[in-house]
Amino acid sequence: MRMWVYVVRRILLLFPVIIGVMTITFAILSALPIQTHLIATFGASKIPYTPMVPCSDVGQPGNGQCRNPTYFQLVHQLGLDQPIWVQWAEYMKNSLTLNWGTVNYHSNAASAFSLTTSIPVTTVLGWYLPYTLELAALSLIIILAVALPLGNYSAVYRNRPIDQAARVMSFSGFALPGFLLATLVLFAAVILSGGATPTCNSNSTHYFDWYGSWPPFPQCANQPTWIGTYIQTSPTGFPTIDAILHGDWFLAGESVRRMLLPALVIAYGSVAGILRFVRNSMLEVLNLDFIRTARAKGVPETAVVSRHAGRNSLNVTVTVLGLTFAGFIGGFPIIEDVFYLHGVGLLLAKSIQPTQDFGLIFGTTLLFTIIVVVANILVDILYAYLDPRVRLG
Amino acid sequence: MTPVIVPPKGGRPRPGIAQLKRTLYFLSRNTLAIIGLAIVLFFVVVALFSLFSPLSNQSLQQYCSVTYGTNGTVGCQPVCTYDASSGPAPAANCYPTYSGNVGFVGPTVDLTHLTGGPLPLGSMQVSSGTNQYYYSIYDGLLKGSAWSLGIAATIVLSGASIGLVLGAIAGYRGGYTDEVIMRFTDIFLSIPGILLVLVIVASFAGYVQGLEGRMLLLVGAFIITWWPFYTRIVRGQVLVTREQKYVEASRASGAGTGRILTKHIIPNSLYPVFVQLSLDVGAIPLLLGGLIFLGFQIYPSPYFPEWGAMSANSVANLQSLIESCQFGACVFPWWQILFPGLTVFLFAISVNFLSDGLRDALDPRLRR
Amino acid sequence: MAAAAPVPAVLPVPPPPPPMAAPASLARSPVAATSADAHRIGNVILDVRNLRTYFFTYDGVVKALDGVSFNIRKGETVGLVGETGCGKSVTAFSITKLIADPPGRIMDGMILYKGSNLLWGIEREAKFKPLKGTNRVKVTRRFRRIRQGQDRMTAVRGGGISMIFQEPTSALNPIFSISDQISEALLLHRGIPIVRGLLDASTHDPATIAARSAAIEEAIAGLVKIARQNDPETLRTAADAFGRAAGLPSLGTQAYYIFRSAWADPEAKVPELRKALRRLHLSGLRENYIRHQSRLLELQNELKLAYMLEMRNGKPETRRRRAISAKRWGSKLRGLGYGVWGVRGYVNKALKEETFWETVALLEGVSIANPVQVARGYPHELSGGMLQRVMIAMALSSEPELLIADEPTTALDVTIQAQILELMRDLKSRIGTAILLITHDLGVIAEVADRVCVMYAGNVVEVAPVKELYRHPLHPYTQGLLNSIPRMDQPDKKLESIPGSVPNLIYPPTGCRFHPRCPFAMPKCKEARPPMTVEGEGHQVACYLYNGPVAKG
Amino acid sequence: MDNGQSEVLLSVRNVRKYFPIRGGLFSAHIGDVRAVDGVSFDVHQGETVGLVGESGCGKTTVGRLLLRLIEPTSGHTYYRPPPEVEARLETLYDTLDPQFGPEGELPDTAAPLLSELDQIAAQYSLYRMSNKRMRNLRGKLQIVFQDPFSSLSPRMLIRDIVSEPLAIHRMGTRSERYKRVAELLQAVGLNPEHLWRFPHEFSGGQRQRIGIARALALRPDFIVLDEPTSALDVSVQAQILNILKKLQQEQGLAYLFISHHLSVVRAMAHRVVVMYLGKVVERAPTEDLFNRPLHPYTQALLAAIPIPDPELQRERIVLKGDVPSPASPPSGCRFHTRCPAVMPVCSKIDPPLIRYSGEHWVACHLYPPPERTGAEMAGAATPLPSTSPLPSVAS
Repeated sequence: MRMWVYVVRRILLLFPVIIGVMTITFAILSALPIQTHLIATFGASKIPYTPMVPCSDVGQPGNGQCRNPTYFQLVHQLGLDQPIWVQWAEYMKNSLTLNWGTVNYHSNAASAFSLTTSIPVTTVLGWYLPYTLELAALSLIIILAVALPLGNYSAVYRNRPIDQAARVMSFSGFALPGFLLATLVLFAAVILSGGATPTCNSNSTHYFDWYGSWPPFPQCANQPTWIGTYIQTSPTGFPTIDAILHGDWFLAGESVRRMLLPALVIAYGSVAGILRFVRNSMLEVLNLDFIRTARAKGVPETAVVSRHAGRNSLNVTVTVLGLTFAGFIGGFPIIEDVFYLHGVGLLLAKSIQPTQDFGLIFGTTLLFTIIVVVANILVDILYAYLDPRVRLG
Repeated sequence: MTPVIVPPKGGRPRPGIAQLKRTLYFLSRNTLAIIGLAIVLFFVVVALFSLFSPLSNQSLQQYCSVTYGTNGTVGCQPVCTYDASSGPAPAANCYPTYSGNVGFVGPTVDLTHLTGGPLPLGSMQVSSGTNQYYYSIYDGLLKGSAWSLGIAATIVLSGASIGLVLGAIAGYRGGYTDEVIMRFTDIFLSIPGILLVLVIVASFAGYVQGLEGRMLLLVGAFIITWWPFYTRIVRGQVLVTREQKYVEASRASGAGTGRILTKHIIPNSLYPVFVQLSLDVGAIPLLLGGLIFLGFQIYPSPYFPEWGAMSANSVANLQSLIESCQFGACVFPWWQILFPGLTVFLFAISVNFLSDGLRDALDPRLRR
Repeated sequence: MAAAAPVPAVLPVPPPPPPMAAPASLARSPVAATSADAHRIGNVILDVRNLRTYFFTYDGVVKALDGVSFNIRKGETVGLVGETGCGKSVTAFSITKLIADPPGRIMDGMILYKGSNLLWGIEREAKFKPLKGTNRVKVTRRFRRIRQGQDRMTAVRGGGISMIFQEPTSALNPIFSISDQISEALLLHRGIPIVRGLLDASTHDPATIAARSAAIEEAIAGLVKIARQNDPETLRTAADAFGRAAGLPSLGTQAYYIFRSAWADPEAKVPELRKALRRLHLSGLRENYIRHQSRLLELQNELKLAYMLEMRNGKPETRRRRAISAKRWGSKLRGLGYGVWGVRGYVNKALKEETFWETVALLEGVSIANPVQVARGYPHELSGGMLQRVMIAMALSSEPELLIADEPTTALDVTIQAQILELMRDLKSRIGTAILLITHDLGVIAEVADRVCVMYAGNVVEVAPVKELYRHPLHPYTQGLLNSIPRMDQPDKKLESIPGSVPNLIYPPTGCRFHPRCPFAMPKCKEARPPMTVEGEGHQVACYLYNGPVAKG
Repeated sequence: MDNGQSEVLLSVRNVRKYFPIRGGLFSAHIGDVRAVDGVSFDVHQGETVGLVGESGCGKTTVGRLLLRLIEPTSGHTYYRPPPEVEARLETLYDTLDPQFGPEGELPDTAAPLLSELDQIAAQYSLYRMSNKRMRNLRGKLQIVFQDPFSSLSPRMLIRDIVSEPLAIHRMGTRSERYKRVAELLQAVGLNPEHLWRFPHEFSGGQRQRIGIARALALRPDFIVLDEPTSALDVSVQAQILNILKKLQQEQGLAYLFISHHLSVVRAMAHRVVVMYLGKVVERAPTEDLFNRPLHPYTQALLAAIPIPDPELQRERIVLKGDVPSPASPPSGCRFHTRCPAVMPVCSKIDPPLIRYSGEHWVACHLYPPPERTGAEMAGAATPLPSTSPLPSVAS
């Protein structure tokens, strides 16, 4: 029951963090000049966005500057003329009720994904989130599968060739710029796969559609019906899972194959941190007294490392998984942009330049944050479960 | 009676000298760390050199650059052109017009910038080739070393100092101070990776003009993102140091919080900061590159000499090249990617080795 | 160790490995008696000769042990006493080859355990090259050899020689329950009897089952009756009888603890007991698993035997070892299916219960009041004294020849220390285990030890029977040590102290290492190390003040 | 209780220190660790008071409370109260103590006395002093720690470590300070050229000497010795103890000698206070205590010390069980769970600390105060034969 108290506390701590992050985004937004908001909301039409205009423009005598009624009307419409804390409260209310505004259909993000009318940001995020989650899961699996054994090895064989090799490998991954690695890998993959062979329409706008992106055959006539107009799939929205649910093993395999490459790039880029941590925690554990006890008991060395040290160092490692997660998910915009993988990262990448779509930018950021926080909580609960000192109070 | 005080031979050892020697010894047992140290030092030297080289105060010189026609032809678009048959060049960086197929080498201008063959610095030709903006990559890297290292150092050092102060206070004071600071830190920590930088820059890039403004924005954004990591690390270490008896001893003889923090706690909590610091210095050019790659115009000019920017631009250029031309017929401008990429990579990885070695050398638990 | 097959006197190569031979039993084999080797006479079980252990550190080479020699006879308690840094613990860890490496290495010497040299092949494990200009030495380790040496030690560690440590709170693995950790030791060293017991007890033959169940039924009825009387002793005897009737002694212990608290209405507990009785007819999967385990254990024992032979005959048994470990790998691979998460939980249930109740019995042996709760608990839930008892129980689970106790009471409170010492005295009289008791507290030595070795700066300076040593200490250091203790029984005795402090063992003093602090230092003390001389019955001392005959060995 | 052999330096009265336990969903205050629960004793000038008890009995906490390194939950420590004030305090506490209810509440009749106590406290109590006054006083009250390895900052030179107190109180110029440091080092038997060394270059005993030198820097008149030798070897321990004795004779220092090692305390202390689970169970001059230990716990402690003499035969009192957690101390007498002479009353009533004879105070139901009626002592056994469990040396 101590465990439950712990879990509930952990979940309660979620809210201040989320609110804090929202406050940060609010601070940034309210620091922007008012014009930005006007343009973002009403599009770049002919409406004069300046508070003072020549009097003639507003049909008043004299040649001085007069207040621009349209401007103030729009400002009032957006509630930007209210005191800051009222705006904050409003912002909080909207954010917490998942009312994150709509996609600005003038922005190039909208055009990139052919979002014609202004759709709620949350809806779009709902479409794109599953891809990011699948990618994250895949990369996390790869990272752990590599880092845990390798880290233990390099701890046991400290400063010996295997240790050095493991470190060089992982650090090189850290040191290679993600965009560079991703692009080259993709380039190589395209070459190896015999270049670009469009499957159903050759005049695709984005070259890399043919390799990296999902769904595998965009705008194809023979696209299965459970893939919607946009990239959302039914019923769950997770492409692989849906493909399996519909028994379409080819597409399932296809989607995994297409996520494999970006996942590998991400894993390669972020395995270093956790490997280093596994190694160090293992080194510490191996110096502890109970390891000596185990040896004195006559436990064979392999068992000492795997059972006695391994479990302990794993427990320690679990504690940093959350941070690792926060680390590598930050790289998603770039990777998803390169591989043109329809995830939240791509959404973000498309919505920042040349004209920003603030709805999407802040929406995606918030979403990433929530992912990280939730991951952290899950990790903590896992740790609490693994370690009797926490589990039993 | 009062004894005579005889300082030992060879002057008084400074506090920390012994520590440093020890650290270096343990560092020296780690080959990778030594390699890393060497490369980092090399880069620092280059940066200093570039500050005093003529490049530092003049703007980058444009060279002739290759343009790739859709039909596989390669053109050399000069900055100022003249007919080679009619006398010498009117100006230093004027080249004769030239056009031909790939592999054909013209009489006066060779295409070393295509093959990246080594040429003496300052010769008319461009060793290491140029980027798509006609600028020598070599010059860019040289000039960029100062920028990159400068930016990275500024960000990391200021982030670390903020973190040090906040972390030390939080750890030493404990209680509500600790709670407040750490909750605040958690909020920032939970925004993943560079997204906060990205958001800040994305929001304000449009309104900040000029080199100084942009730099301020960039560095500011990074600092806002960076300090929480250090705060957390320092606090963790301070919580350990705080319990040491010598802290209590100096409190017992009436020392105030300020003295205890400065004399005892901070000096004894520094080592993890060093490790993290050395790591992050390497990470920053990568992150800058990422921002550029996503298409931020964070620098006043698209060919701004900063390592991350250079590599990002070249990669972006590669993408556009591949998209624009029929695959296979293009000349693959590998030098544009290799040299900046290699620089960033080397810097980051050497710094990694160094910091890993430092950790092993400084951490008493790992020291054997 | 119920059925311990003797090993043939003249060791054939390869000898038929007895199915149930554990290393301890091997050590107990008549080989010792028959051999003509000197150290085996007078049933010496451990003979340490000229042991050198150095630590290669940043500041230089710490010569922690420099020619330490002593021996331990069957069933006696030898106290190893000295100040911090005199190499007490290093000696203990050298005996079991548990020196942290790097930085430490055993340079040379012999540790003869029942005629096997535990340090065999130590000299081929590393190369040393002094670095010019510094006082450091470059050590090139041959990791494969070191690893082999460590593997070889598993034949002795825990089985023939067990250890308990100074810090009970950190010496146990925090994430495993007490029973898990003791069961591990049990299975490692007494696994085969346990597994065999289970297999023999379990049967599917209807006739046997019928016969046995009748006996069991009436035994249960009797138990219930007795449990009502709320008299632990009689309940215990009845429970043990029940265990014997059922064919599994552990069932007796279990029955006792099931009924002990339930004297109000024992019937309520009967179903629980019946559940326990499932161990008597194992399901096919479980039985297969246990057979698999016993196969592994037997192979493991053969391997240990091979290691012992290596260390005894001083020549590698590579071929045999390889063959055995190949077999082990084979059966491990065959048993992979059992490792599957979930399957394992089912198949090893019986074995787990069995070892659990064996553990409980062991904990009773170290007079823990509530062994069941303790066995279920985790280290962080128990007090230091309790954990030290657990450690002792774990060390004794294999009925070792020698128990090395490294400062077992230093970390404990005075009253708890008294409890532990009481326990150790009790165990001494109950089981014939020889104890090497390492401590800095001459009081503890006086209470427990039979014979004392006084160490100073990596040398043994005096060896004597305990009373003899306290009555007339010979070595100036021993005298100083005894005079510097504040005595409860002689309060007004002035505290004398030994001037100076323990020397830095990177630059140890020449000759007798004690001479810088010695009140009777003579010129020749600086020059050469004094030999060990015999002064009276079993009393040896290394000091130039005495000129008895030089001790041999 | 000062018998006027010398004036009282510190008078500790009913000092309590509870550490809150937080838990539950919102980490609410769910209980207290009663580390120190109403401790009273005096420290006279130039004498050594031994404080004995097992780990977790709160003896270290008492030491830190005496230096006001932590704030107490309640109670006072009076610094150098004049004799008449001391006498008045005596009477005040004697009249107040019996009036305390079980939860430490007082009847209204006690109000005037309390206010008077308050005035005295405002003048003499360490815990009422302004920071400035306390800061000046810190020089007079010093501490030496148990662990000689963590008590010296690894990055500072011995010179700076020892002169730090002087630097804090801005005494003299740098060179003068170093002169003083050199003197101090000589006083504790170290060589002045050790000034320029780092702590890690010294052995445990030397570090402990350095710690003592640091404590002496400001010419204190009271030093808390928190297990100063328990981390050292016996031979070195003897050196340190002798140094401490010498310094005491030279400078008239008063010590609070905290230790779990009764034999060392016997060698050092003039008077001994025995603590168990945050309470004083016995308090007496050393000779009295060791020749006639009254409290069963004291007797057990004495019996538990291994005596370095194999030929000594003596009856052993081995206590059963462990020390209970101070977070949930047993009801009534806190020792009753382990007491060999436990009676029914022990688990109900917490025995007060009463004067058994002369300066010998004990808190145990075996020694009923004269005014206690027999009814209250229902089922009281005959007191233990309070002869010393120590046998005479077999000769």
